[in-house]
Amino acid sequence: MKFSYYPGCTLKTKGKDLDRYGRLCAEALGVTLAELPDWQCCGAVYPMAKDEIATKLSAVRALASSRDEGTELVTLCSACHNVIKQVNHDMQTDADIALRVNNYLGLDTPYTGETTVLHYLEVLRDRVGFDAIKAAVKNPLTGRKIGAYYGCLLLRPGKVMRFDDPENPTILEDFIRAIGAEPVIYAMRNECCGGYIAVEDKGAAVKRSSAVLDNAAAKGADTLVTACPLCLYNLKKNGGRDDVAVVYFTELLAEALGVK
Amino acid sequence: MQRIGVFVCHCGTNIAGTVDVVAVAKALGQEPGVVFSTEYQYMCSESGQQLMRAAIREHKLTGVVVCSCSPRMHEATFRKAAALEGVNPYMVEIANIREHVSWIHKDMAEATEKAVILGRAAIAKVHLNAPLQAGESPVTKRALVIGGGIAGIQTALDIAEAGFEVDIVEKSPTIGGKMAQLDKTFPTLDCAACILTPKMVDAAQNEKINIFAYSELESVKGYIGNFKAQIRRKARFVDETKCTGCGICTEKCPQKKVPNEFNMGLDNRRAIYIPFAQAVPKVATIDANYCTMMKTGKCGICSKVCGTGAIDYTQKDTVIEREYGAIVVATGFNPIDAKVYNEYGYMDSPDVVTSLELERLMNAAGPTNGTLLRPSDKTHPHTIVFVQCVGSRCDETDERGKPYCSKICCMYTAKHAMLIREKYPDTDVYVFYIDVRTPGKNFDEFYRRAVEQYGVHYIKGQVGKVVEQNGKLHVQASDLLANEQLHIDADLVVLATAIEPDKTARSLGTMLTASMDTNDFFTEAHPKLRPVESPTAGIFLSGVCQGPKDIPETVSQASACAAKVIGVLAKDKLTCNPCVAHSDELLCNGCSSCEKVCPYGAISYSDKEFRGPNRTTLIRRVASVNPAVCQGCGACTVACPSGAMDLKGFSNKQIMAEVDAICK
Amino acid sequence: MQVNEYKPKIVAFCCNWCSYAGADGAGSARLAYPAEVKIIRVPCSCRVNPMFILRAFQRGADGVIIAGCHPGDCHYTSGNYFTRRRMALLFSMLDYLGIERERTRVEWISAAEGAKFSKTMSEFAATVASLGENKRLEDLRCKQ
Amino acid sequence: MSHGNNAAEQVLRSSGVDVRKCMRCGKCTATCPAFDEMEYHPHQFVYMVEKGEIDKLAASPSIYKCLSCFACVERCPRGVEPAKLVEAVRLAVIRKQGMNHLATDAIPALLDEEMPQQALVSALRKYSK
Amino acid sequence: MQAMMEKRAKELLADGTVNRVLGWSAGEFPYDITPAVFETAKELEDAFVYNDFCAANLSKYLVKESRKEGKILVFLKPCDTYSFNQLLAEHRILRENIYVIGVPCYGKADVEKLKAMGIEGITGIVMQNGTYTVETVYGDQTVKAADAMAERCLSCKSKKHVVYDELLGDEGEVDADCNRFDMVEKLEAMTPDERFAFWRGELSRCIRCNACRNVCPACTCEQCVFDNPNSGVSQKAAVTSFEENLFHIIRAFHVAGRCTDCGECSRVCPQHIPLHLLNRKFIKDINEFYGDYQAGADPEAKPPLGTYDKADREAGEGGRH
Repeated sequence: MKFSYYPGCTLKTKGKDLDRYGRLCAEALGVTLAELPDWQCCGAVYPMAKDEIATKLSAVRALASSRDEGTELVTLCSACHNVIKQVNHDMQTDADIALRVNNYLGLDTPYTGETTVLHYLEVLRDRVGFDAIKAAVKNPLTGRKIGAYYGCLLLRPGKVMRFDDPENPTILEDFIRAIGAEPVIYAMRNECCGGYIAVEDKGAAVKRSSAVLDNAAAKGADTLVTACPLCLYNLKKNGGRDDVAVVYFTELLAEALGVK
Repeated sequence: MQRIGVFVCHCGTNIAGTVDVVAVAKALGQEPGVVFSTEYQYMCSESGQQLMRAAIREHKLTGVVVCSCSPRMHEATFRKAAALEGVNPYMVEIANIREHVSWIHKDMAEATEKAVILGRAAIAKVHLNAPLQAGESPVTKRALVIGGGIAGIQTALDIAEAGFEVDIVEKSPTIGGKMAQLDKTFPTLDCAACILTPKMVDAAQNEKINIFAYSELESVKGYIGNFKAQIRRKARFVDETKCTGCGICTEKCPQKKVPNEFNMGLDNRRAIYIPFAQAVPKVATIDANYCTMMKTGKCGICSKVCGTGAIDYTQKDTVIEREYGAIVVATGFNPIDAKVYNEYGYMDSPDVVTSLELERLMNAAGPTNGTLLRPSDKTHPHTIVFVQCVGSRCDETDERGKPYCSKICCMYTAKHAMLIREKYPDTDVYVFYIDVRTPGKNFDEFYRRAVEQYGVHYIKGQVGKVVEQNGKLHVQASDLLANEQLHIDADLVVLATAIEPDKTARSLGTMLTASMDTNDFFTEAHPKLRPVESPTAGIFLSGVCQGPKDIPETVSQASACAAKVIGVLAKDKLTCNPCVAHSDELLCNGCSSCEKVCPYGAISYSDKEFRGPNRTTLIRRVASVNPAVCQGCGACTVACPSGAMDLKGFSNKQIMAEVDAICK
Repeated sequence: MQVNEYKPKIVAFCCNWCSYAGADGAGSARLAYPAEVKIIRVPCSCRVNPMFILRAFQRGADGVIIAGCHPGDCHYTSGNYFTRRRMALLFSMLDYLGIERERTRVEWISAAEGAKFSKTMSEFAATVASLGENKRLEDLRCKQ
Repeated sequence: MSHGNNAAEQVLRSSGVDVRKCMRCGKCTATCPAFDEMEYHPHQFVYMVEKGEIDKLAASPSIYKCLSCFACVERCPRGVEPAKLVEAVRLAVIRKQGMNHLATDAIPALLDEEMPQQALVSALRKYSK
Repeated sequence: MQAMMEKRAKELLADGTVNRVLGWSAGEFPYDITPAVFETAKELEDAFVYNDFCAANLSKYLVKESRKEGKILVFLKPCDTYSFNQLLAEHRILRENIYVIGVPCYGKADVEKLKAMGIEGITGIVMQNGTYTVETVYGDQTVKAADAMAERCLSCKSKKHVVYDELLGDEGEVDADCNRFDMVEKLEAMTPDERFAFWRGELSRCIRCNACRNVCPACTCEQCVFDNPNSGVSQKAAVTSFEENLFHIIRAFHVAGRCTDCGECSRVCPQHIPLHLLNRKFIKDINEFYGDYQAGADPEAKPPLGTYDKADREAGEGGRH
């Protein structure tokens, strides 16, 4: 199984663990992640406005480059995934945006949304299969009570992301089961951690993150997993409790597969 | 050559205000075959019709063209008038110069010219019209009612009352439907069971009514007056004729862990069960999916305890065939699955319930014997939040909800709130609403009582998220009038989930060739004037299968539907629409192209002998149309390459004559 | 505005149950559309034989439009689905023969859509007018 | 209701939102995690854009409080997408010369050691042009 | 092959399996082949031929022949078997009265092409390894098969028999990449004006001889609408350009979804109008709009105009390709 891989800026700096373990696990599971050459920062937030073209270009470059490689495009960071998937959707459905982007980029072959964008978790679920992962686990995390923290970006908008049921997702819970731990389901798992508001208004981020953590803790979670560096940061830094560990899901996977 | 009379209607100033009717009458009077042409104030009036009839007599007219309003309006009127003078009604054609001319054009010259052209087209058609005789077909004097809820029961009772036989086919083990599950009914608060169960008993005891419970419709063939239906009587593994409904088997059955659908899965039943005490027929049914005997061959307790030997583990489904003159669809509704709205926590907490689940929680015969207890810890809830419009009134593009208003939720929520406040005055009840819709007799008064007398907190706003934490349901909601976000720690959250047609409706619609809308509600023949008939002749609509309704509305529609069915069954013969397809056997190739596109199965084939050249005979396969089944759509006429298939009243030549007249 | 404005001839085949009623609805609501549009009532859009369409062009029509119930709403359950297939193929063929595809159209207009009826007919009439006279499929003998 | 209000039309065009679909249920505001920080709330954005009151919205700090969590977009039963209106109003402001909400040189003071790039890039994208 | 076929035909006549044989017989010239019914071994010996000039599709003759007394043997080339199946699906022939022998075909020669090469006095033809050896009164000549093959055979869709009682010779394969839509695509790529000019150029030559209709195995109406004075559209001859168009459009429409693309219409057209391009347009559109469909491949298949899908494209939708 070979995919184009878009790591994103954060995974090259503060979010190295997400990337490092992701690559190790992929290798262990027989998945080849070929990092796209010359990728640029996706911009971290999806430019929602229809008249925003320049801010969509780097995502389209990555998409077009993946198309030219003839492979599906895998992302790992939730934010990158959200931006690239939503821009891809624009390229498929909004003729005006597609036209203007293509005019700007002047690619040899205009890009019209041909690339399939997959999140790393989708590769695990739909290509590798959780059963295969279960079979590959060397150190099952038996006894651990782990809460999935989806946050916003993987799930929403559901009509575009098509990742999982946006109000009742199961992919991370299935993942947690596959690595031998017990999933803890709590209502705040798909509520916002505060996101980039942390830059300007720490108080607001504290409110959001602690509500998430408190709910998870009340439900008995000892660990939360996430796919987003910013979520990880907020929950750890602004969550206000240290009795619940917050880790990247790839780190737990690496632990379970014995490649950490 | 036809002798055609032309009658141009002024329709007061409706037509004459924009169309020069005198000029139209004059111009059309010049057309070949037209021997009389006039105009009149109101052709549809009694004197207008007299004028037409006099002209028919006087000028020995063989064909009539009326330039007037839409044929959808008065075609029947003018056809009747012509028939009274011995002119075949199908020799009358209407040129629509009101809706299609005078009402949409302002310029008199332009409108007059168009009216003349439409008149010419009608004249060209009448030249090719042939008198048509409506055929007759006999009527089987029995009705089939599909669905045994309150709608089906009421329709069946009314039909039986008129002296006709009725069969009710109900897919669950008992009739009663959703109403049997309800606690009280708005706006009178009388107990649902108290008013429903006597009707169920009436139906069971009425000798004109046959109840086929635990049965499903397998196939339907035929047409109005002459339907043939196959009904699958699913095996109950209990002999209905022997079972007395004593219930001993249901007490002794060791398999106790079967989710009880009658109580919305809030408690369990046995593998052999009678859905509820007043079930009709009151007969036990074995659920083969759970019965130990059926699964492993070991147990047989029910058989041992049964005093009448009614248990029969070897029973098989049987399919019976019955004939009917009319079919009533009364398939009702189901609430949508609340799990797609998990921002309200339905999947996360048992204390988030749907309104129908609440009905069971409040019902004296329900899992808590009528005491309102939270499903999670069986404690008394003190703060209850009701969420309205869960899945109703959504945008067309919404993937979770329905675009329509479910109509009943505002009222039953007021009922629930009121009943709870009355029984448990220490309870705080909040209702989050978008609009409170209470059109209905004594409805708004009822809602106001909930607010004013019972102190229910109605809040204009919606719930955005329900978070279960430490035994409380943290409800985050908006109060739009206060422009606030509210945070309520509730003990119970009740979702007023949208209702949708029963899942079987779509396949049933296909089987009956009855049309449906995009929401799978059956379409009525006319939204205002024929609300209880399907456009497919002989199919009638009762209850929520046609659109959301409360009980009083359902019952009125059910009775209206019965009246329509009785109208059919009371006739010995039915006249058919004579504008049907017919096949010219001399031209027919027998290729079956027409048969494939016929939605009614009206076309059949037979081998016929034809004279060939040199006194030989040839046997050819040719199509023939059953005029009683054909509805006259004309799909076959275009599928036929040889032109053998044509449509009476809308023949190839007639339509081409209209085309020619318009393009001239 | 030209003095001698060209007015196309347009034949509209309307099914009795939806589109003809929609046209009546347009009338009741006084929603004007060009007088060039003349309606022929057929029981169902599936009654329209390609022959009728060609006949109209032969006799000098400049545009032909077929209007029926929305897919799924056919009074006869399936008629308009057949119309859709037949006309998809026929129109594609006419285009293939070099006959302007804008001269033919199928529209789904319900009995409730008087406004859509009027709008559709106005648009179609304008489109056909902009193409000018139908020269590619006419019988010169029928032109006066 | 305002017609021909240029600012409102620009916001509608840029957001692609059909505000007339709104049925005033208030679910957006009910679900908004940034409610407490906002002066005008999601449902008010919808209503005020419809009324053409762009100036009030543009002058309000509310436009910098939306977390772009898409909860209102996801849960709106009418498909109205209020977050896109917030974004469109904010863009209308920061696209003007000198109207950046966050200057690049102000950032170091806001940083801490662990804060990921993603947060800064997001904030810059949201707050400046 | 001819000898094998003749032998088998005689056996079947002799043992009473059939009482007639439908095959090909040579006409005035050896390349002028006509369909014929043989009733005796003698007749077969005298006139039966099968060679690379035997282009005629015999299936249509069964409409009449299969309704006569007794069973008839028919020889069908692969492409003819599609027509046979289609006629069967439409109940136009009686299967129980027919014995089908499938015979191979590697592409029939177009005698016009040979003549255009200056080959005269043709007496016979043999194809081997992609080469026709043309026997003439002046001695043998060889030509590359591709240069002398009938147009329709150059883009043959299938050398596989889809129905038979027995098979003589080798069985071939369906060719999915036969490029038979190349010319249709070329026309589609033209501007409407160019297309109009192309078709006027072609159809204006039509003399309404009805050869296309008479040979077409899908045109088996008891009476054609164009011959029926009651149909309102009957025409004896195409007087105007419209009538040329009307006849061919309606004919193509009537066989749409039923035409197996046997190419007989173009073969017999004395004016060399490429009529098959009309039928192929419908076939191509049907494949693209509603999924691949080959008329005659499966007599049980639902014909594309006799069925529908709720998600079908709208008429006029999706550009001209």
